[in-house]
Amino acid sequence: MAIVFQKPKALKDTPMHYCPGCTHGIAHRLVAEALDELDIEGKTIGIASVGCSYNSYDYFGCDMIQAPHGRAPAVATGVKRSKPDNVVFTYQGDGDLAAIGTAEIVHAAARGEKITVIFINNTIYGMTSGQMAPTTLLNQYSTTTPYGRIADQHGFPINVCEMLATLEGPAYIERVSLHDVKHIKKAKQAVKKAFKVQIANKGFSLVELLSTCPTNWGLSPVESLKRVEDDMIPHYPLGVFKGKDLEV
Amino acid sequence: MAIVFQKPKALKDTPMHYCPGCTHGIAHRLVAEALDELDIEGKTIGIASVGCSYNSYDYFGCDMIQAPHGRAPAVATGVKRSKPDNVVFTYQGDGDLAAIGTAEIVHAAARGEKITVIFINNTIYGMTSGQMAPTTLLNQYSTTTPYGRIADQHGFPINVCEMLATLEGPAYIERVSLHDVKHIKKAKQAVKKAFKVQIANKGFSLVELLSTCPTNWGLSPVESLKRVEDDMIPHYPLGVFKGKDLEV
Amino acid sequence: MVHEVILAGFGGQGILSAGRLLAEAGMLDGNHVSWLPSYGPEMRGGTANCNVVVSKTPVDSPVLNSCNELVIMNKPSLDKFETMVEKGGIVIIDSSIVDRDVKRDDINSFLIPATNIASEMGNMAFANIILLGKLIKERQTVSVENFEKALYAVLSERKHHLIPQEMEALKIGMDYK
Amino acid sequence: MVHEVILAGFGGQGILSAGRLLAEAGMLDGNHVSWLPSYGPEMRGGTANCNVVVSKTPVDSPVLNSCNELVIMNKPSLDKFETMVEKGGIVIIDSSIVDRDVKRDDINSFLIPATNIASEMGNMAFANIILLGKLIKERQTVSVENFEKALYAVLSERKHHLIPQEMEALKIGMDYK
Amino acid sequence: MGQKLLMKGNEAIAEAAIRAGCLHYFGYPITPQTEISHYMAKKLPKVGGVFLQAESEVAAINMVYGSGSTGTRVMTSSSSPGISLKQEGLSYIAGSQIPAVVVNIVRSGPGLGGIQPAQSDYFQSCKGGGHGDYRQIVLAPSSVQELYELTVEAFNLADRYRMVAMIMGDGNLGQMMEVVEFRNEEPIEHYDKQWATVGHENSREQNVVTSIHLNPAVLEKMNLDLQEKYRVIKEKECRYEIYNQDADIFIVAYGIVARIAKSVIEMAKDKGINVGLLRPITLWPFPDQAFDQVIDKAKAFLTVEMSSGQMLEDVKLALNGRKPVYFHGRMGGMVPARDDIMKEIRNIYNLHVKND
Amino acid sequence: MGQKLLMKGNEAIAEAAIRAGCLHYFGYPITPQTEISHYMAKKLPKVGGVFLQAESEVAAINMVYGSGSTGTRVMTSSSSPGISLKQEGLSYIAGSQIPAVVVNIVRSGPGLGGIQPAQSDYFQSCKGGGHGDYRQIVLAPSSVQELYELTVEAFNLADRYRMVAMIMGDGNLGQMMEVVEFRNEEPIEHYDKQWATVGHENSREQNVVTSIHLNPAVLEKMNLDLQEKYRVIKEKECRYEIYNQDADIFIVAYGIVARIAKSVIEMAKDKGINVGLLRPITLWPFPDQAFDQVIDKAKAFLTVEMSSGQMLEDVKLALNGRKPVYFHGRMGGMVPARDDIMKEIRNIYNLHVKND
Amino acid sequence: MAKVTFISEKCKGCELCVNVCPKHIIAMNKQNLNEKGYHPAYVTDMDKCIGCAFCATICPDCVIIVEK
Amino acid sequence: MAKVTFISEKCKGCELCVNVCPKHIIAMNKQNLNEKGYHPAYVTDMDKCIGCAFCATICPDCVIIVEK
Ligand SMILES: Cc1ncc(C[n+]2csc(CCOP(=O)(O)OP(=O)(O)O)c2C)c(N)n1
Ligand SMILES: Cc1ncc(C[n+]2csc(CCOP(=O)(O)OP(=O)(O)O)c2C)c(N)n1
Ligand code: SF4
Ligand code: SF4
Ligand code: SF4
Ligand code: SF4
Ligand code: SF4
Ligand code: SF4
Ligand SMILES: [Mg+2]
Ligand SMILES: [Mg+2]
Repeated sequence: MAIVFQKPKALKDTPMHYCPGCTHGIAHRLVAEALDELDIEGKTIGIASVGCSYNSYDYFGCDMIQAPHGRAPAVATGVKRSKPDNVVFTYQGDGDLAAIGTAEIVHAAARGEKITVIFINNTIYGMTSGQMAPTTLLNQYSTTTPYGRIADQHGFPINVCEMLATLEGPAYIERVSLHDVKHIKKAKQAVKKAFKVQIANKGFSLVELLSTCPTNWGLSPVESLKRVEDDMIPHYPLGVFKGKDLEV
Repeated sequence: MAIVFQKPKALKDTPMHYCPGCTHGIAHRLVAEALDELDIEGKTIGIASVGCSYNSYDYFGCDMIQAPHGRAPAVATGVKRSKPDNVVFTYQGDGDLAAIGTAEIVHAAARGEKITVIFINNTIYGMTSGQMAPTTLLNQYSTTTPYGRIADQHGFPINVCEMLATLEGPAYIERVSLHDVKHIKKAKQAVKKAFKVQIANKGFSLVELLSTCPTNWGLSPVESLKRVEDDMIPHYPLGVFKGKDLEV
Repeated sequence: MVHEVILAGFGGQGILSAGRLLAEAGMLDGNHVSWLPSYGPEMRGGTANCNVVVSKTPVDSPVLNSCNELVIMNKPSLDKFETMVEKGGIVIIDSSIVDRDVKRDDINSFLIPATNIASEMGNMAFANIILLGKLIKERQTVSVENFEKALYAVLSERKHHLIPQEMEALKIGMDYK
Repeated sequence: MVHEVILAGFGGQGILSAGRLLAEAGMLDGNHVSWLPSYGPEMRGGTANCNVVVSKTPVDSPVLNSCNELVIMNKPSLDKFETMVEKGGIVIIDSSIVDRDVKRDDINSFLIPATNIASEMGNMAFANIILLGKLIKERQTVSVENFEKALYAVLSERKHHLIPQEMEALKIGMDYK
Repeated sequence: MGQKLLMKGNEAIAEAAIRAGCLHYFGYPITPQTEISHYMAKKLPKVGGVFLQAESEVAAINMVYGSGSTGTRVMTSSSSPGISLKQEGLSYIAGSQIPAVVVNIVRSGPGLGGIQPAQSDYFQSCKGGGHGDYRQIVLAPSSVQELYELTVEAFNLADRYRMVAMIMGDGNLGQMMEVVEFRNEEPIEHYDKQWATVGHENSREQNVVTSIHLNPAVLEKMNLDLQEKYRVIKEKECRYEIYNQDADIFIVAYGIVARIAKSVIEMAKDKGINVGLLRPITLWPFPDQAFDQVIDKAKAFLTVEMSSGQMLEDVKLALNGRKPVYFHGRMGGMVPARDDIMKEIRNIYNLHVKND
Repeated sequence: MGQKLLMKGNEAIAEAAIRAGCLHYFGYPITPQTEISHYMAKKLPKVGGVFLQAESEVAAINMVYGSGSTGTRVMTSSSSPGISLKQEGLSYIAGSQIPAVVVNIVRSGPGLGGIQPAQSDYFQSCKGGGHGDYRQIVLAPSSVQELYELTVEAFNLADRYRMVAMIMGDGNLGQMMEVVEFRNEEPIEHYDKQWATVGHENSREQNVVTSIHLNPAVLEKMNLDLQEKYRVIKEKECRYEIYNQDADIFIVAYGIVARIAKSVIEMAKDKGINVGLLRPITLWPFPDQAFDQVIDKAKAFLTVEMSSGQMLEDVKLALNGRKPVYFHGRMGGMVPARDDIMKEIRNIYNLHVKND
Repeated sequence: MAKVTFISEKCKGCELCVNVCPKHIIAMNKQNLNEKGYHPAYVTDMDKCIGCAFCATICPDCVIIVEK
Repeated sequence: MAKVTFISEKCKGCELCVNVCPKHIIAMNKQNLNEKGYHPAYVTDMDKCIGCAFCATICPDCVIIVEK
C-alpha cells in the first residue's frame, strides 16, 4: 500500500489555530501542495497578511514576512523587485485585500507585478470578530451590519476578480471555491497554475478562493460549505477572468 | 445684443493660477456652469484635492474643503453622510484619484456614495513637476520615466472608468474630453448630468475629463490639445460606462 | 473582604458569562465590581478567562496578579492559575474535565463533576453555574437572590425560560458535598 | 568680501540658471559658494528668485535675509527685494521690463535694457547674461574666465554652440554704460 | 445621577458619545476596541444617526474631517496601528481647526505587536505623531465611569477649541466591565459654528476649510494662532488628581496603572511609607502645576507606565531637576504588578526618605 | 577625496545612496524632495538597480519593508505629510528589525501647510510618530556635503543596528546647491544578513520577518531587546559638533539653522559677546553628553529651531534644570534671521553674562 | 484495499469528513475528547474504505492520511 | 451681429482661441505685455465675428465675453 494522501511537506507540523471547519486550512494545504509539486519551497518567500492567517508563517515552511494590514502586495513588490529570481506570494483575506489594501492590490495588478496572490474571500472579517467586509453579501448579518447589509447604507459587495480583470497587468485571475471535494481539486489546479504563471514570468496572478468562516457566520462547518454554494457562488461566479488561454 | 457667453457666476473673479492653456480652467468653468444652471451653488460643498487644483476654492464660489492627497472621496463621504441634503462634489487629478486615492475612490463608488466626482486625467502629476501618473501612457516621458513608461518596469496605465464600471455602486460614469469645442460641449452635458444624478439621489456619479498639461508635457497648448485627440483618446475611449439609460 | 476571582477554562464553556453574572450580582448586592475578560483571537478554540473583583470599597485594580477565588474548567488553566491563589484561597474545579486536584495544601479545593452533572440535567451549558453555586456557598461572593436577578439582567429574553433550571443548577452546586 | 546675491524675475527668464552660473563660476574661482532657489508651484507663471553666496570662507547661511548684490528682471521683484539690499550694495535692473529705478540713495543701481538688447541679438534668453555681465564688471563676483567654463559645465552639450554668443552678451553687459 | 449599568469600557464610550450628541461615527475594526463599532452600528441607525465602516483608518479619519467640517459632532476610534495610519489626517484636522473626537484604545507595539493593553502611544498622541507643530487634547480615563464622563467632555473640548480631543485608554479599560452611572442630562455645550461648510445658501461669504498656505508669512501666522490657542488650553484645561497630597513619595501614573498605584499606596501605608499619587487626566496639556503643589514635601517621584518611559519625559520636564524621578515600566501587554511597584517604592524610600 | 561637484542637496542624497550600494528605491513624489526620485529614476536603471514609483507613501514604505527584509540596501524619501503616512510602516520596520534608510525633507505644516523649509517634524521623527516603544536613528545634516556623507553613514547604521536611519533635512537643504567633494571609495560596511528572507533553499531553517507576538511575555522580551539596542546606540552613536567650546552662551541648533547660528557667533564676537554653537548631528540619539562638556562655563542656552520648540524639550531634558534655556523659533517656512537671533543673544547676555 | 489514518490529536471535530465520505464510514467519537477538547473523527468500518481521499481532501487540518 | 470682448489682463496668451476661431479673426498682440507678462489675444476684425463663442468655450481663463 502506498500513501495517496498526506500533509504536504511545505506545510509544517504545527497544528493550525483556525476554528473547526474553517477552510483557511484547506487553502493553506493547496498552497503547500503547489510549493511541493513545483519544488519551489526553498526559493519561495510568502507574505502573510493581517487577518486570521496573520501567522501563516507558523504553518508554511518557506521564508515569510508578516505584512501590515492590506499592504502585502506592496511588501511582495519590494521583495520581488529585489529578488526577481525568487517566487513570491501573498496570502490575504477579503478585509485585508479588498478594503484597506485596495490601492495596493489594484496597483500591484496594474503593474503586472510578478507575484502570486492567494485571496481568501469569506465575506467577513474573521479575526476581529465578524465585521462586514467589502465582499459581505447584501442582507448578510455581521457585527457591523446588525440589521443586515443594506446597499443604501453600506454599499454593494465588490467583485474583486471582475474589477482587476479590467486591468492590463494581470496575466491570470481565477475564482474557485472550497466548498466540496470537486471544487477543492479545481482550486488546487488554479493555485498551482498561478505559481506557474509567476515562474514563467508571465505577470501578476491571483486566485480568489471562496472560503468559510463558521465562527462568525454562526453556522456549523457543514452548513457553512452549503452557504458558499447556495449564497456566495451566485454572487461570486467561479471561473477564469484573465488568462484563460494562457499555457504555462 | 445679449450676452451669449461669459464667466459663470459660481466661478469667482480671482484669476486662476493654472499655466497658459491648461484645461483645468475649462473644467472649472464647466463645473461652475453646472452649479449655475442647476442653481445649486448655495447648497453645494466642493472638495478640493491635492494637485494643481489644490486651491480650487479660490475659484469656485461654493463652500469648500481642501482634502488630503487622494482622500477627497472619503472627505466627501463624511460631508454627504452628515448633510445628505447638500450637493457634494470632489475635483481630483489622476495622481490624486488613481494612485494614492485608489481605495477611497473604489469604495466611495462601491458604496454608491451620493457624490459627484470630477476627475481630471492629464496623464501626469502636474503640481509636483511631471512625474508619472497611473494614467501615463506607455512610452510617455515623465520626470520619473525619463526613458519613457515601460510596462515591464512601470506597469500599465489604468482605465479608471472601465474599472469602476464593474462595481454596482456607481449610477453614472462617463469619460469626456476637453480637446475641442465640440467635445467641451459634450463634457458640459456630462458634468451637468453627473450633478443631476446626485440631486435625484440615484447614487455615485463620476465624469473623467481628458485634460492637458502643456507645462509638463513640454508641448504648446495647441499641440497639447492635439495630443489628447491623437494619443489619449485611443487609449481612453470616450463614452458612457455606466448609466447610459439613466434619465435624470 | 475583597473577592478577587479568576474563572478559567476553554472558550465556549461559559467562563466569561459566569464571571459577568458574578459582577452583575455583586453590583446588585451594592458592592463595587469589575469584570475583565481575556480577549482577542487567542480565545478561539484556546482558553478563556476573566478577572472579577467584588468589593465593599472601590476597586483599585481590575487586573489581578493574584486571586483568592478560582474557578477552573480545564487542565491548562489549573496549571496556569493554581500558583496565583493567595494562601487560604479557594479553588473550584470541574472534575469531569480536569483530572487532578490542586498541588498546594495552603488553599482549599472543591472538585465537582459539573459537566457530567449538567449533562445529566440535559444541558452541558449549566456546568459553569454549578461551579458558581459551590463558590457562592463557600465564599458568599454574591447573594443567591441577586444572582437570580443577575440572570434576568444578563440573559437575553429568549433565554429567560431557562432561568429556573439555572437556579436549580446553582442549588446543586451549593449542595454538592 | 562675501558676495550675497539675490536674482529675481518672472519664471522663464533664466533667473535660476543665471544664479547657478554664478555659483558654478565662483566654485571654479576657488571660492565657497551656495545657490538656493525659490521652489514649488508658485514659480509657475509667477516669480522666481534665487540666493547665491560666493565667499572666501565657508558659507554660513545660504538663506539670505539681506544681500549686497541684486539682479532684477521684473517689477514685483524690485518692489519685494529693494529693501533687502545692504547699504552700499548694488542693484542691476533690466530696464526693458522694469519701469522704475530704485527708491533708495544708499545703494547703487544700474539700469540696462537687457531684454531689448538680447532681442536685438536675436535671443531673448541672453538678457540674464547681459545683466550678469554688469554685475561681474562692477563687483567681480566671479571671474570672466571661469564664467565661460561655468557655461560649459552647466549647459547641456547641445547648447554649447551658443556659448560664444553668451560670452558676447556678457561683454555687452560689462561694457554697458 | 441616573441609570446605573454594568458596562464594558468600549460600550461606555459609544453610549457617552451618543449622549453627547454625536450621531456620526466613522471607523475601521481593530482589536481591542471593536465593541465601539458594534455598539454604534446597533444604536446609531435607531436614533437617526450614521454608522459607517470605512475602507480603512485613513478613510475613516478623512470622513471625520469631512463630517467635522460641516460642524457635525463626529467620532472615530481605533487602536495603535490604526491610529498611526491616521496621522496625516490628524495633522490636517489640526491645521484646519476642525473639532473631532478620536479614541485610541492602545494595544502593545511596535508593529503588529499584540492586542494586550499598553500605554506606548503617549509620545505619538501627546508630542505629535503627524507632521508639523500641532497638538491635540489627550484625555486619559482610568475607569469605565470616567471613560463615559471624559468622552462627553471630549466633545465639548473639541468644539470649544476646534481641534481633536483624544480619549486614550488601553486594551483592559476598553474590555472590562464596571458600573457606570449615567447623568439624566449631559452638559452639552453649544457653539455657533459659523465656519462650517454647509452651503452658503447665497446668504453669506464662502466658507473654506483648508490647511494650505503657500505664503510662509501667512502660514506662520496660522501657526502662531494655533500656538496661542494651545497656550490658552495649557492654562485652562489641565486636569489631574492628587491623592494623598502630603506624601513623601509620589507615584505618577495615568489610566489603569493609576488604579494599581492606588492599591500600592495602601500597601505602603501598612509598611509606614507615605506614598501619594499624582494622576494626570489630561496628558496634553500635561499638568505641570500639579507637581508644584506637592514638590515641597515630596522627596522623590516614581513614574509607572505600560511603556519604556514616555510620560516620564514630561514628568522630568515638569520637575526640571528639582526632585529625583524614578521609573518602572512594563511593555508588550504586561501590566505592572503591585508587588513590583511596591519594591521600587521601598528602594526609593530607603534612598530618599528613611534617613532624611 | 575625489570629484568635486556643485550639486543640489536632494541629488547629493540620491548620489550618496547609490554610492553606498543602495540600488533599490521606492518613493512617491512630493515637494520639496522630488529631485531624489528624478535622479534615481535616471540613474538606477543604468546601474542595474530598481527605481519604482509607488502608488502612495504607504505603499512605498511597505515596499521598503519587503525589500529590506531580503537584506537589500533600500531607501525611500518623502516630505512631511508623506512621512506621516508612513508611520505604521515605520513602526513595523522597527518591530521587525529591518534596516532601511528614510529621508524626510521637511516642509512646513501642519496639514497640507506649505512647501517651504521647516523643522517641525522633530517630535515625529525623534519621539515616535508611529505606535509603540521604538526609535529610529535621526541624522540632521547641515550642508550638501554632509547630506552626502551622512547618507552613506545612514546605510551603515541601518545595517549595523537593523533599524531605520532617517536623514532629516529641510526644504532649503534639499533644494540648494553647494559643492560636494566625493570620496573615491565609500566606507561601506558589510554584514552577514542571516535573518534575511531570501528563500531557505532547503539548506537552513525558515526565516520569518514579523512584529506580532500575541504572548505578552514574548512581546515584552522583544521590546526589552529593542530597548537594549537603543541603549547601546545612545551610548555609541551620538554625533554632534561643538563650536567655540569656551563660550558663555550656547546656541543649540541643527541643520541649516546651525549655519545661520554660526554667522550670529561672528556678529556677537564683534560685539564682545562670547557665543558658541552646540549642533546635534544625531537628533536621536540626542547627544546629552555634549551639554556636559560645556555646562561649567556656559551661563545659558538658546535653542533656535524652525518650529514651535520641539528639540527644545530634549535640550531641557539634557540640562535638567542646570542652566537656563531660551528659545527662538520661526514657523510656516520662515527661516530665523541672524539679526533676530542676535537680539535674543543680547537679551540673554544682559540677563546672565554681563553682570556676572 | 485502502486505509485511512486519523491523527486524532489534530482533529477539531468539524465533521466535514463525515459529510463527504461516499461510504459513510466516518463518525465522531463522542466518547473521547482529545487534548484540544474536541471529539475526534474516526472510521467505523475500514474495510469499506475505497481510498478515495475525499475525507482527506476536505479536512482543513491535515488530520487524515490515506493509503491504497 | 456679434461682439466679443477680451478681458486682456486675464489672458495668458495660450493661443487656443486663435486656433478655434472659424473666422480666423483672433491674433496675439505681440506689441503688448499684460501685467502677468503675456501677449494678450485680440480680435483683428470684429465685423467678421459670427458670435459662435468657440473662442470663449475653449478659453481656459474666462477671458472672453460674447454678445450677439
Ligand atoms: C491597520 C490595521 N487596521 C486594523 C487591524 C485589525 N484587523 C486585524 S485582522 C482584520 C480583518 C481581517 O479580515 P480578513 O482580511 O477578511 O481576514 P480573515 O480574518 O477573514 O481571514 C482587521 C481589521 C489591524 N491589525 N491593522
Ligand atoms: C500625502 C502627499 N503625498 C504627496 C503629495 C505631493 N503631491 C502634491 S500634488 C501631487 C500630484 C498631483 O497630481 P494630479 O493628481 O494628477 O494633479 P495635477 O497636478 O496633475 O492636476 C502630489 C504627489 C502631497 N501633497 N501629499
Ligand atoms: S474566525 Fe472565521 S476565518 Fe477566522 S479562523 Fe475562525 S472560522 Fe476561520
Ligand atoms: S502644471 Fe500642468 S496641470 Fe498644472 S497648471 Fe500647469 S499645465 Fe495645468
Ligand atoms: S478515503 Fe474515501 S472512503 Fe475512505 S474514509 Fe475517506 S472518504 Fe471515506
Ligand atoms: S475533517 Fe478533519 S478536523 Fe474535521 S472532523 Fe474530520 S478529521 Fe477532524
Ligand atoms: S465668437 Fe466665434 S467668430 Fe467671433 S471671435 Fe469668437 S470664435 Fe471667432
Ligand atoms: S484662449 Fe483665453 S487665455 Fe488663451 S489666448 Fe485666448 S483669450 Fe488668452
Ligand atoms: Mg475575511
Ligand atoms: Mg494629473
